[in-house]
Amino acid sequence: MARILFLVIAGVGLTSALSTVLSRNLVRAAVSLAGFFFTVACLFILLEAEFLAALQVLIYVGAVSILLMFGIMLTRGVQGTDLVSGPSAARLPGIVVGLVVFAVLGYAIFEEKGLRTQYSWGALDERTAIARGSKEPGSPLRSAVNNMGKVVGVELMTRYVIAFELAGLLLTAALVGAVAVAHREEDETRSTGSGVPPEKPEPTADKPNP
Amino acid sequence: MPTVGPSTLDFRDFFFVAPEMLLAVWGLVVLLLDLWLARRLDPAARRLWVGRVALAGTGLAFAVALAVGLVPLMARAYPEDAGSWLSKSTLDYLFDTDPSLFSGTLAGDLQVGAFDLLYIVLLGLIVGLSRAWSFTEEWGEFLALLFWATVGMMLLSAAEELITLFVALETMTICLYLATALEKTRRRSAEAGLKYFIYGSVSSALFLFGLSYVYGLTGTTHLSAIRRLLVEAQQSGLTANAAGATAVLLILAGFGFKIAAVPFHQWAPDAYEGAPAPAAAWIATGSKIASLIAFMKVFANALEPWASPDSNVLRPGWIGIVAVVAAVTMTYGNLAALRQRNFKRMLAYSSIAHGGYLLVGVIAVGLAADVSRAAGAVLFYLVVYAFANLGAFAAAAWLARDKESDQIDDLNGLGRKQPLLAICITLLMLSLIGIPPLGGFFGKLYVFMEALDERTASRGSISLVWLVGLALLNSVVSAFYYVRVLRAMFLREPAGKPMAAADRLIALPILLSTAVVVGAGLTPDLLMGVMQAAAAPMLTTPIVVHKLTAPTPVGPPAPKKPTPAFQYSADQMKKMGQMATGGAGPPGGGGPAPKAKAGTKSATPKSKAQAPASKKAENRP
Amino acid sequence: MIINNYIFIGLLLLAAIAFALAPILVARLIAPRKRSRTKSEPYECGVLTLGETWVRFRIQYYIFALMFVVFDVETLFLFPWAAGYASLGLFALVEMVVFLGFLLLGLVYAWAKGVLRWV
Amino acid sequence: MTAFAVPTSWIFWAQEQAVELDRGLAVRWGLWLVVGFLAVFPGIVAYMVLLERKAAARFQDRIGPNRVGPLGLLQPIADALKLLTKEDLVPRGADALVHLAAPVLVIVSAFLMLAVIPFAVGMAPVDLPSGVLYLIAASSLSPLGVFLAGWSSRNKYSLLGAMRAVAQLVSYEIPQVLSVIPIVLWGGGLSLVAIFDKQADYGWFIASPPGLLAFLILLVASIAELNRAPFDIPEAESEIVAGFHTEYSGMRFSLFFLAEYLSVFAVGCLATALFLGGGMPIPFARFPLNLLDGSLARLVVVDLILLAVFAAKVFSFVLLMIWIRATLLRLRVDRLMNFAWKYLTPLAIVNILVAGIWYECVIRPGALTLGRWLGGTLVTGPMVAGLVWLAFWVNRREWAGEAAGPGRPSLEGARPDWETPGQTGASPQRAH
Repeated sequence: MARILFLVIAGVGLTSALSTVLSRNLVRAAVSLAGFFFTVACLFILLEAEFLAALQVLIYVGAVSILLMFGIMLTRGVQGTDLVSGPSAARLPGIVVGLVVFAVLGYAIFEEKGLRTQYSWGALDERTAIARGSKEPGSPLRSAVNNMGKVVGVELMTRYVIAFELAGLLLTAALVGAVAVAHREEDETRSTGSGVPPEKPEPTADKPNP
Repeated sequence: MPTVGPSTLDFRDFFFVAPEMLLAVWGLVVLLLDLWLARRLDPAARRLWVGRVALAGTGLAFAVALAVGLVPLMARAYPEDAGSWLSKSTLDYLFDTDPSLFSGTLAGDLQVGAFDLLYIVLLGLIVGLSRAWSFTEEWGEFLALLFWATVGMMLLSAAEELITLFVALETMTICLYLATALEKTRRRSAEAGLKYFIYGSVSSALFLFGLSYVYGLTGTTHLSAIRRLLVEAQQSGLTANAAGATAVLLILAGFGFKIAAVPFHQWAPDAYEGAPAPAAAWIATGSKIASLIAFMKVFANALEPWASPDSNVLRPGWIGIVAVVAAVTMTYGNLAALRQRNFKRMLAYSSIAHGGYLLVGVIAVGLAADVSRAAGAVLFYLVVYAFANLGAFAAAAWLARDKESDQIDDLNGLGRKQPLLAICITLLMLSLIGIPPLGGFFGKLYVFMEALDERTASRGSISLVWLVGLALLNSVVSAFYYVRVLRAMFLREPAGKPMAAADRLIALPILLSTAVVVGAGLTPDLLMGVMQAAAAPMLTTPIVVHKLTAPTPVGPPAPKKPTPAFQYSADQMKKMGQMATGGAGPPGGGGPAPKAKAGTKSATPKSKAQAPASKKAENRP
Repeated sequence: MIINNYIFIGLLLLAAIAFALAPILVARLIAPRKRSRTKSEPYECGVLTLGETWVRFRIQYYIFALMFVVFDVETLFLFPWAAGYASLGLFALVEMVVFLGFLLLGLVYAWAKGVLRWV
Repeated sequence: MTAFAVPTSWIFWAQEQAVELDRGLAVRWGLWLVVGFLAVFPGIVAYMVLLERKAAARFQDRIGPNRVGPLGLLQPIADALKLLTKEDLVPRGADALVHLAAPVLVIVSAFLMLAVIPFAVGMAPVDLPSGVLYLIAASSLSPLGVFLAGWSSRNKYSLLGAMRAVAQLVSYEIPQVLSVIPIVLWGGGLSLVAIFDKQADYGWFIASPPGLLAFLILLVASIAELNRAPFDIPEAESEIVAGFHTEYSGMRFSLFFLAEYLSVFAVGCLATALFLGGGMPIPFARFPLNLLDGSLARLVVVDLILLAVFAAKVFSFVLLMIWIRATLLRLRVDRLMNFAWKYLTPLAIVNILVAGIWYECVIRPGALTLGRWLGGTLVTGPMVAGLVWLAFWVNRREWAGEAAGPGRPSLEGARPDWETPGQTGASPQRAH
């Protein structure tokens, strides 16, 4: 059952990943990417990390893909062209490099030898479900799997407190920096730097007026 | 209700991150103050005031960092006096020789303290430099980003754990991307920011992927625990460990980007050239120092068992890869720098080349018998390099202020107009070349000597002679482009309007850098001693954080810090005063120590703190 | 086991898709189909679209999306904190005050900078 | 190359034992899926539409639909049949696949939200350990659907409506998510069932100052999330035709319609489960849970009570939404965004911290007592009141400036939503 599920999810994921890369329409590519994010969430569920799965959907499918869409709507340079990306001269090298990376990663995963207490990655067949890893209900493993949100919270507040606060600082810095970089003074009508003469848009002329 | 392993938090640990906290908050203060002032003052006055407040912040941070460093030392030196005004638990905490903070995610040793001070000094100079001329509207943002980047750097060089390390690295680089792009009137700045950002985020992704491999292999993110596991696994080198090799490659890609090693260097010239000079200076100095320290921690500490299998450097093991990268990096950097007419671009390529030399040092650390000496050499090099570069960027800022350009030719005739500063810049350039008796010479000398060290060679039995030879050749090549600056200053006639006299803000970094470079050249032992002492705990502290019983994201609770059961004898007090912390305990699970490497390691800091080390070993399960 | 629940969710997902597609299919079968050129033109007050449909939007949208992502990521930290709060002490609240304080001041910054004003 | 020969079974790997299906579970699921999700919920939604029409008619002093069946009760069926027989139109130039996928995505989002609601004891379709997070994640899918609907139509109004809608949706998603966090904090976990149990012990979560504020934030944000008046800018008929679904007609349009009402229902269920004590009829009493003794008959009785109360609460919530829609005027777009970012988000963030204080005052000390509750209220009540006052005080200029009359920058500086290219004639200006 789970194997079939895995195959289905992997198949869908592969398809959407491919269509992300191959689609010439940017929005469609972004939609495929969102689909791929979703299949990653499904894989997280198969790995019994439902907390991660929910976060994956919330952050990536819900937020990052929206950001991508807005980015696409924003950054298209010239009007009049369709929302497509042209075939690139780097396509063939890109494919080759991608395949090489894939081969290396695949080789690495297959060839991995477990260190002492670890399961070898290639021997996952013998591995039992994580939640079953320890029978007694109070074990950290079990609570970590069954109540990951809680355990993550406790760890964030104690062991990883510096990383946590630093993440807050990082988010703030990103917010501040992005605002500072993207912000243009409303009063100034200087050009965006693309050589376009500054042009004060008329207040209402561009409103679609049914 | 399932019980969760009660991780504990020792609030006293926050004492040691006080400088970081102060800088983070001060960044916000500067940011909001700037916003508030923007409505009330004209731009020039606003810039002045914001800059003053920022400088005050760095001053305060310096004082705090000094206090953080000194209080434990003083308490150890005068326990009786300290006992009268500190509580028992605080005293115990300060006497605790275990330098790890926050369950082992951060180090609180001398290296951290010393480099915190260094970062703050450099930050202060760079903040001053930013005030020298007006290149952006977003003053508060720019300064706040510099402050936050500094927080990232400080925590990056303190991180003992991969997650903290990664978040710190990202904080540092993201702030720097944004600071790079903040000179909004110039398109080059935006372009530089974008290039830096795109290369940086891709390499960060690779880096994180590599870290995830390491975590997947070992089940822990703590550097010392990773090392212990790898030692126990008795897989020396990367032989038959393809996953490890992939991890090493990916992590190397991440660090390679941060220090602009060759396959990942493309961003550097554009970013250095496009960024406003203070931001570029911070990329070239602070970010490089922090990344290299983290690099050494990850590779020479955590992944040390994978350094090389045995006799041959080019056998599987990260040393072989790093050696090739180092060779290519320095050669490419120097050759490319030869063609540059743009001062900042020249500095960018020269910094790539210096990254290559530093990588030679990292290799030496990976092979060295005496790790603290080898790492001390790298740190020495870093400090001298950072100051020399900072002075050079101050000159670049001067150019940008007065000539609004970065061409070397614009320096023409400076030697006649401003002889003092021109001589200082000359000394800095000579130091960058490595001319004795300046600091740069000793930096290179120490690093190359470590690489050629007999004991290192006997361990590795291959010699790094070819690498060092290449490095020396490169140093000769580098003389040509550095000398071009000197020629412009002293032999050429000034063209166009001459540069105005440098004000304090520009002169101070140049003078101070020169002082450091010359001082390090005249008395190299002093700085080298400090750096060796700093390096000792950095790579050898065995911070036992959690016993790994199972592959689990949640480790069992960290063992409590062993309360020192020994009396503080005068002798020990002195040792602790040197913060020789812990020493390497015997590698966890025993067994035949692989290739005697762990044995040599653990015996390394034998001169110091043997007693506390054995005490701690007893306390440990 | 956990994954059981998600099998239900998966089935629900399929059911929802079927629930959405079925009426469209039924409508295809029973609804009249008379195609004409005018009918399939976009509805813009009876006049054909002038110029390009997919216009380029202002950066303001992007800034809002960016702030949305930042605050969405922030919830990533808030949820585990809230879930684990019971087994932590008051210090967790203090840590969260610091964390949220930074983000709130970031918001205040954006506010004072004027990017929150939608014009 | 032995590498790829070793784990031939690798691609078939998954954790075998992780799935346990038995007959009872299958029957339960089947019932939920077929009876609940495919019959009862859509039925409820259909009659919600009728309710809205009736209620709106009353507000406007009309009678409302009363022709089809007694009291117009068969109206939804007639509507459904009418929609089914409408022609299925896809505009020329539209991206057909995405055009179809968009309403499906919105529907899926609404459906998935309902999967974790605990309607009564043992009456949650599933109890996920990360239930709340799952719910938020499921609801975060719909902005994507809205955007795709607008984008795929190849119509300027659609795209404009979609962009505005998504900007609004994401802006209000933040306070919506943040207002849920106090509940997670008090419930001690992300499972909705655990939250329900906690409310049995500590009273409905709305019965506390931070809880009340969180509930109000959730209410406002949810109305905006649902694109309902007064936040219905994205589909403002008089401004941008019908927003993102301009090009949708017939059954495709009705999917958006259905999804909207399904979401209204889901949000009602969510608010009930999170803030209003689920099916508990009395705020601070364990009734009817104390009747449970393990016997099936008792369970059935208790569940019936819980279900009825739950339904009543959801009904009131929906009625409240209809009332708000019938009463309030549409907000101007700048006001709308302001309200999310300048009022709700800061309030929701600080409210989380106040919720932490409430936890320390009331929940951590032990069982609920009147004294603790009063103490907590005395501590947090002024805080919450002060916060709300502060939020309005900080924003006072907006209102003061409005009163001062012209000279406001609001419409003076109004700019179109898109960049004017400047160099081409392809300005989006319409020749109308």
